[in-house]
Amino acid sequence: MDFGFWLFQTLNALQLSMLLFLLSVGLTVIFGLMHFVNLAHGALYAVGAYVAATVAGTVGYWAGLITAPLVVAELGLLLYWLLIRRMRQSGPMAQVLVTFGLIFVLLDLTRIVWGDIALGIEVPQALAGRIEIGGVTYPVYRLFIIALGAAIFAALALVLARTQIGAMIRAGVDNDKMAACLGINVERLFLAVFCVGCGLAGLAGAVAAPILSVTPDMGLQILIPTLIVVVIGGLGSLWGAMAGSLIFGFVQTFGAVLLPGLASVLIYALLAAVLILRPAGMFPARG
Amino acid sequence: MLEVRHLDKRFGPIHVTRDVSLRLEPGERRVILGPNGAGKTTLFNLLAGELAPDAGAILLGGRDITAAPVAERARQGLARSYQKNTLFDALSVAENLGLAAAVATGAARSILRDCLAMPEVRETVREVAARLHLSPHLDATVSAVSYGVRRQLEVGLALATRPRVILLDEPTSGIGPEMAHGFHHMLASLPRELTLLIVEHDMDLAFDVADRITVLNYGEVVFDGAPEEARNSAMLKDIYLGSWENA
Amino acid sequence: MFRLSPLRLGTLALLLAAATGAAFASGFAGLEMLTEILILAILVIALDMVAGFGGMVSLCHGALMGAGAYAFAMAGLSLGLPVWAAMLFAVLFTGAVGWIVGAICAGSQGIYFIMVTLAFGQMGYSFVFESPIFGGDDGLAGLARPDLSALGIDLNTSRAFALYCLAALVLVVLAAAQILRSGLGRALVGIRDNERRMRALGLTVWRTKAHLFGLSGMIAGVAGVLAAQHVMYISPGLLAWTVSGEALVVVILGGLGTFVGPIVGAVAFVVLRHEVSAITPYWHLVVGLILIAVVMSRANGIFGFVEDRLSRMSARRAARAAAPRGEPHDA
Amino acid sequence: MKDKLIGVLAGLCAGGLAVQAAAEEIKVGLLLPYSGVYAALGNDIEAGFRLGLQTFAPETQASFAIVTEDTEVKPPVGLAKARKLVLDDQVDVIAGVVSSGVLGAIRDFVHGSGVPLIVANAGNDEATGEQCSPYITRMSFSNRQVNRPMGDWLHAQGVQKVFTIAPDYAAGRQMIGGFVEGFAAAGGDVVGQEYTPFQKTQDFGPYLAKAKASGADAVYAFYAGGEAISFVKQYDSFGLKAAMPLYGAGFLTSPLYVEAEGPAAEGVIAALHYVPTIDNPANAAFVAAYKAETGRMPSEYAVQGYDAARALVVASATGAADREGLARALAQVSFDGPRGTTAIDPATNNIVQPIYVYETVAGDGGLTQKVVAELPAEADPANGCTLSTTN
Repeated sequence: MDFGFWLFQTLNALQLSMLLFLLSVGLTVIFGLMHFVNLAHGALYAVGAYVAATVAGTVGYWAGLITAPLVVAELGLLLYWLLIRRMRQSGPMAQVLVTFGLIFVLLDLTRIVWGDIALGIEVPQALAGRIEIGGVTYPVYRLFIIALGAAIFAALALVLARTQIGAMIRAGVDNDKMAACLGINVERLFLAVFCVGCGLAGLAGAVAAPILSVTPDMGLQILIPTLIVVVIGGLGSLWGAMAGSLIFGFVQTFGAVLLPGLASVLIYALLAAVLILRPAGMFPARG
Repeated sequence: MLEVRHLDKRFGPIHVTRDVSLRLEPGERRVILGPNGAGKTTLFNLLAGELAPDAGAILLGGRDITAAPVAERARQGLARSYQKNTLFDALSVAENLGLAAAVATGAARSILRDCLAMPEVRETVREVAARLHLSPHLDATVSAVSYGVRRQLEVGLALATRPRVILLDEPTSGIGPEMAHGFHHMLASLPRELTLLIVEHDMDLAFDVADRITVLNYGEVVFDGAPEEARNSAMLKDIYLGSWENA
Repeated sequence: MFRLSPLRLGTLALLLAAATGAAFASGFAGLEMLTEILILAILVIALDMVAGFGGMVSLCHGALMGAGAYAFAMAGLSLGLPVWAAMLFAVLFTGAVGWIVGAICAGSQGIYFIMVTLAFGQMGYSFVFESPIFGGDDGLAGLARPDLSALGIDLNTSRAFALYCLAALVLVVLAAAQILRSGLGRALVGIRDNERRMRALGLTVWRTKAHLFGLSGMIAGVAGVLAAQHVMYISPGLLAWTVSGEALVVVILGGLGTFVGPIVGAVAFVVLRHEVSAITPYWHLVVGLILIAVVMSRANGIFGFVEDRLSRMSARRAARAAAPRGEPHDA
Repeated sequence: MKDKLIGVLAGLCAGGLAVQAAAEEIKVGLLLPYSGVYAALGNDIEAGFRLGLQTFAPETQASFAIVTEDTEVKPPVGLAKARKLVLDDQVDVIAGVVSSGVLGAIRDFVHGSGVPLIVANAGNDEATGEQCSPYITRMSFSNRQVNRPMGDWLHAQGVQKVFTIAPDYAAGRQMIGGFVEGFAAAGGDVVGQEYTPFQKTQDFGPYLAKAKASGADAVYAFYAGGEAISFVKQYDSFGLKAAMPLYGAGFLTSPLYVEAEGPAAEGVIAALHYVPTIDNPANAAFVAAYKAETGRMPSEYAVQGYDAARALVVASATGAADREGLARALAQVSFDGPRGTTAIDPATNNIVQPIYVYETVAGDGGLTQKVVAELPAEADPANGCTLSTTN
């Protein structure tokens, strides 16, 4: 187990982290702004993967990669108008339950539409194959995931820090009543953030589809890791989502290599420790 | 009975409590005056343990309680009321008082007996209700009674714990002057061994009960003396007339 | 504050009569369904105690039930304890686990509490799933039901077992009523309503929460033991977070914090699932939609809705009779 | 329930029409997952089973009614449904059971109640080993059976050092155990083993890196369903296939989901008891009929259902119609089916069948299975099963 081996595993950890980041960032920003935890976020990821698989099978991979986030964002729009908007003032339990019900509904809808047999799509030609970095041959597609995650992170960080809408979101996360007083159309802001968050979940599904199998329960499988990332990082914070994703990715990957069998208990123990020592996560959105 | 030594508290750059020292004798009725933002409620939160001071000490009956948690201070006999009603809104008035009495007697830790049905708890509820004119409302849910009744109950909860020292945070805020005077009359009639520390916004009301008056401004004690002295103090008038510059 | 109103007592009596009747009148399928309802009812009473009366919305009660089931199994299979001792051990063990979880989570509020309990539940699930001594994904078989042949009862028949579960449910209802009516239970409702004030009155809030969570854990442990004895087989699926989620669904369906409601919810849920799954394999879809509809309706579940209507009716009647006081709205 | 109703109606009609024939009606409970991760397997087995009954029913006097129950792949649910089938529906025979967990859960009940169970998938070795029962007959495979001959064969191909990988649960360990037993007996060397968290592993990268670093000649793997798809694709994407060929238990590249794996599955060589390209007349007839019925190629799951139905027909043709008689007759079943000569070993009630080594290759209409070798049928050792002495 030489340097190449560890570099290889580091890339694996990064790839997993970035995939989780795409999922968790939407969840966490929605929470930070709206105090709404969407348990159906994983189900939206599954829908994204299915849409990508369907479109990729007929039109092509890139069309799928673009369509999936758009379709899931539309779905988010629909959910927002039907459910989320009315649940904003309800307690956390009501929100958890409605989105729990939504998991059931979306799970069975994907089964009805796409069936029970797992689907898969091919890595696009442009990203197929492997390249050599630091003496390691690594799949190009996985590097693409890492780059995409980093790019989305940079873009979101830039939007939050430099643009007017970013300032509005920051104000909203800080104090939504105050933001409303400042004349920000909070409702429209929520809608926009919710749809973007859902779209990112769809994007994550589309990105994951070529390396994983697309199955109805993939949303349930990814939900718990995503929640762990969000809680470790601190609900509502972009940097927290990134930090949580990296922690999860590295603990999971290196745990699997160094302490096989203990990897998942390890991550829960870490989560419990974080919750006890820093109940609001490592990078809480507000003081 | 209650002693505060050089208490200090900052919120970031804002210095909300500056070197405050107080000393209350047993049975003393002390009123704290001061304009909005003078740090009165912060001082109460420090005393009750809901905030931790940056420096200084708090002693209750000679015992240092600076580091004691809220519940521990309450068990030592330090009760408080809140400026904004902090009641059990879904419960009845009797249940509110009963809970307070039950917590104080330790009955609320029993797994075998209904604390609300215990004779000593019922006795306390009856007594406090009679003193605060709450008896007609005992069975009504808090959310259904008038603001004035709720204000009374706010103090009733503190009384029902049978404390040695009570911190009352603007007990008459939001109620009419007539009722407020009646309320102060009730305070004056409380058993003499009870020590009271009252935050009051209205200077005139303060003179109803105060043995001694302390004035806070910008987190600092700017006056400490007998009510008559306070009545004649030009500085107090300035503060209350809003001449903030010379404080 | 918790009170056994005439409506609640009446409903309980009705449910008891119905369950007894069903236990003697039903065939095999009916008895199996009845047993399922009874065990679920015990679990959701445990959950309603903390969630409805204490405001502690737990997403780890499925895991607590699973802990009870595994503790029972391990006590019998590995420690070789006789079945009654194993049952007692399992209930105490689950209580201890519940106490620890409650103590640790006591400081968390709202969504954080939900997340922390979810994390603990999943930790337990992973632990059981990945530890070879628990049989991993394949579970453990060969669990015993208690031997009541001395009383002339054969618990291996469905009817006797259903009645045995019914007896357990009655005991649990009595115990839960006693706990909620005790000082500890009153203090819990006080915490739910106003935690800050309870602290200011001198209550060590975390300890009350931990005690109640421990007691609730013991009841969940009873459900776990019965579930293990019912199927005579356990697998990690018992601890999955979706079980906790479903338990919460049942509580909401019946009426949070209404004591009787969750039992009604258990009946409704099991019957609904049974009927819908007989029509379509996509029963999750139907149950999900119903759940969303119930929560969105803002009524407090089936029983909460009935209770609310009746109390409004009696209030109107009282107003018409010009009586000075109406029935206070209670939780 | 719908199926049940139809079944009962069919039964009533049959009963009404055929009073004079006094034909025995055998009530079959199909215990399969219709929801959860194995729903697709349940559907394939049921389709195969119904086709089998339809095809072979003329060979017996008896008529059949089917009741279906969904196990949801949850052992407690499976047991509850098994009890319902036996005690409420009063079925004469149960067929199905996909997951070994469900089989483990219902085993004691089935054995105790004396209802014959035809296992149509679950392969845990104990079910026909130490946990065997005169009432449990397996028409699918056992984990060991599929893999052990492959160990021998692989060594004969010149592979000296292998790295094994499988999900961490009983079936995974038994599959790999069977292979290692054969491989080690032939003189091969296992240089590394990994067991990944079952149904929780989505990224196999960390494990594949270890496999690569192990210096093995080849990797031997067992995965099924969604995990198989992820594994095969990721194995290919890391470029391991060229340096270390991938072998495995045939579920890895099952026709049911090989299309989802795409080109990544090409060249993977695996052992299984059935592939649709087996060249014999019975299989040709089966494949044609199955395709006509469902529009899909049959999977190994479909053939297990098909053969389970056929075994039931063969058993009932002996005149057995009650539980006891059927159980006894099932243990004697033998026929030439799509998998070649298929028989029940009376010592364990497990199936004895040839094992096919096949390579997944690109064909005209997508990926297909090229049979590389047919390994002779080999009965599992009794392994603590005392059936032959008690019977």
